[in-house]
Amino acid sequence: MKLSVQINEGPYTHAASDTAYQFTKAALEKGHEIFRVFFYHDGVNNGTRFTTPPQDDRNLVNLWSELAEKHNLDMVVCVAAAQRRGIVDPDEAKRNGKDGNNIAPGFRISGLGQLIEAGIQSDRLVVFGD
Amino acid sequence: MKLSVQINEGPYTHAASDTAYQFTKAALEKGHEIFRVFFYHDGVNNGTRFTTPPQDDRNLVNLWSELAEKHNLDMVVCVAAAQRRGIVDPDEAKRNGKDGNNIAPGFRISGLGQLIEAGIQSDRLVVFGD
Amino acid sequence: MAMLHTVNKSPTDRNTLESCIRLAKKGGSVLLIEDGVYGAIKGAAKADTVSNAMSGLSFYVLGPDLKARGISEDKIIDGIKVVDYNGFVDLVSEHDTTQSWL
Amino acid sequence: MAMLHTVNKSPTDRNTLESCIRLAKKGGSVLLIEDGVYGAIKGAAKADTVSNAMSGLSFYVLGPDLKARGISEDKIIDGIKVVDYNGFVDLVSEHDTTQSWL
Amino acid sequence: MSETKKFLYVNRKAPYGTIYALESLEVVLIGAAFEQDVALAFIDDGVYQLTQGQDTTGIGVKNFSPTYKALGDFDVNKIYIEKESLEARGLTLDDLMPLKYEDEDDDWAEKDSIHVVSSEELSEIMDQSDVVLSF
Amino acid sequence: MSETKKFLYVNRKAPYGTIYALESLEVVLIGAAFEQDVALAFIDDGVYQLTQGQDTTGIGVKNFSPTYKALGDFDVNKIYIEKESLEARGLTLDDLMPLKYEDEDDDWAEKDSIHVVSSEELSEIMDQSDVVLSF
Repeated sequence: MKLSVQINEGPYTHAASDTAYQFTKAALEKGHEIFRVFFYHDGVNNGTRFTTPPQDDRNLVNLWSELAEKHNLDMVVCVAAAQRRGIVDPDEAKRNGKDGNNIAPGFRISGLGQLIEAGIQSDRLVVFGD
Repeated sequence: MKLSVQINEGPYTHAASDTAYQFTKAALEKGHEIFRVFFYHDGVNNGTRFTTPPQDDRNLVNLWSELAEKHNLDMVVCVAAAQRRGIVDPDEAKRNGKDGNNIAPGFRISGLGQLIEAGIQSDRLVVFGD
Repeated sequence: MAMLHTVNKSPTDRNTLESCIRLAKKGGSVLLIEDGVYGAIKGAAKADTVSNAMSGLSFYVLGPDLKARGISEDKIIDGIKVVDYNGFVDLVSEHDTTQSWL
Repeated sequence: MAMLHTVNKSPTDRNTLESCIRLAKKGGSVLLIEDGVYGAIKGAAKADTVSNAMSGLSFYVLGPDLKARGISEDKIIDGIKVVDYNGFVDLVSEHDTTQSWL
Repeated sequence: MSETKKFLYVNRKAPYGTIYALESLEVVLIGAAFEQDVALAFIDDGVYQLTQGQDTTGIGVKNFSPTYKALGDFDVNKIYIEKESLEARGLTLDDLMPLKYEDEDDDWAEKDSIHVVSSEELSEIMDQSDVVLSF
Repeated sequence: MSETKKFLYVNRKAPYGTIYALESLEVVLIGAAFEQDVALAFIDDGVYQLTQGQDTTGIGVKNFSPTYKALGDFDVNKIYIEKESLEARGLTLDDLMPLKYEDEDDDWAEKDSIHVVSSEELSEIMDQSDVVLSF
């Protein structure tokens, strides 16, 4: 079955990203296709490579990046939400005159249309949030 | 009177940063001293210079940076909370092997002891959060 | 087949469990996750609301979230089924639509 | 002078206003801010809780947050005083301690 | 992409205290371009999003409430408000902004987008949806 | 800096669903070095932070509950739990981790850090505090 996942909260502060990660991993291991993982609201904060969580805890950003690499996941960070919160890729940095970028491997920044498309194309959309 | 302010949530998602800003501004205009503004939990996300909010809305990061410059505010971002969430200054970047930093002007990264000290030194501590 | 509702907040913190139960159509299912698992405990504040709703809705609770919070399965309201993440995925695929009560 | 309590959540969303009222010591004050201002409306779900608490606590509401939400002052429970950010600062300095109910 | 699905946007949070109401509206506006069957539900504190006379000057935040009035122009004209949620908050329809649209199938007659429905009716509407986006 | 103030940490949120419980504990640990008069209050869902037998293996998150047991070693031994909050959740003291400390003024006798108090008693304790940190 074709599933999509929406994540509305950043890493650590709320359990949304953790639960979504466990759900997505289980779905992939059961043989489902993940059409897209869409990061909205504070969820965009999952996509920064600048985090350094404590050594004795999970590194959520890395977990997502690794899952994306292993399963060729399409992980989309909403551009409007990212601009409000300071998640930037090289293109966005150029467009908005920023002197650097912080996007993590496996994430790409794109528009809200990608969420609607995920809703249309997927058999199921599951939202994780606060 | 000597006041300190603690902010527990990032910009835009929750009203905490807005309310704290209006409160701090009013306190300064009334002649109170602001001993420290301490950013904890997701509040550390107020301290990134990578945000580009829509033109027709307030730019919270800039508002804080400007208020800090005008009144010589001490704005401290908690280091442990910042590491979890990807707020980095040049020192932190070096220490944690990051290839850039995103700290906004007027913010400095330091330890939780700065919050306790604010509690001890200030006549009042006001917390803004979710 | 009907709708799957997820509730992720404690019923003593927010109103989501009650709103979900008020608006979920009979025949659907409710999965308690994250802090929502506190709603599955026998004898807690909103336990009657859940028990009463069980005539029209099937209730599930996410086991890993129960364990994390130190809630043993014998404390769970009778009739609520414990599932793991695989079971969560199965519930999503078995129901036509998922609605998250955030 | 006593304690100032701030409540920033709607009483129909969370339990903070009720907990604040249960635990605030008589003689203290409660300031409703942000979505907490919905707790100041006459005839709303928890209006009686607030009215009853007014014998022991002074209630204030942040005017700019009321206006933002389209609540005119004539809809406010009698006896709740409307303050602006300057009034918020004054309340903080007039009370010994501030407790935020988050 | 030719398939038409029933999208339901569920709004349960008050405006300004958090950003969910505003960012939900941004999804609705973008989504309107996809020619799907779109409906919005306002439940619990979500009904506060539609109150009249919002004026955010004092809090320095953008007032996005006028955008709701533009939804009709984007063919978003199925707005369901739960009666029980309104009543629990001491609100009536008069407290809310009137939301209208012009019906192209009825000689562009102006019609109400807002439908106040019971919990039971809303529960039926939800159940018929293909995609539920919750804010 | 020689002044001693009464710090009260108010914990009202369940663990793991959000990070507030964990990050509150981090403040308490750092704060313990400042030799202030420290107390912790657990109210509402905050009482869930202290339940026995937490095992986070399945959710892949760090189990920070053992840290509460170490609080006594940091001279943090005034832990107030609201009786009404416990009861509303169907919990008794037996469901919580025992938190102890050794009293240096009483020949290092082991004593309970936890005090179950009524709303009224807690309200008095709050009122006596100089600094309230809320999580």
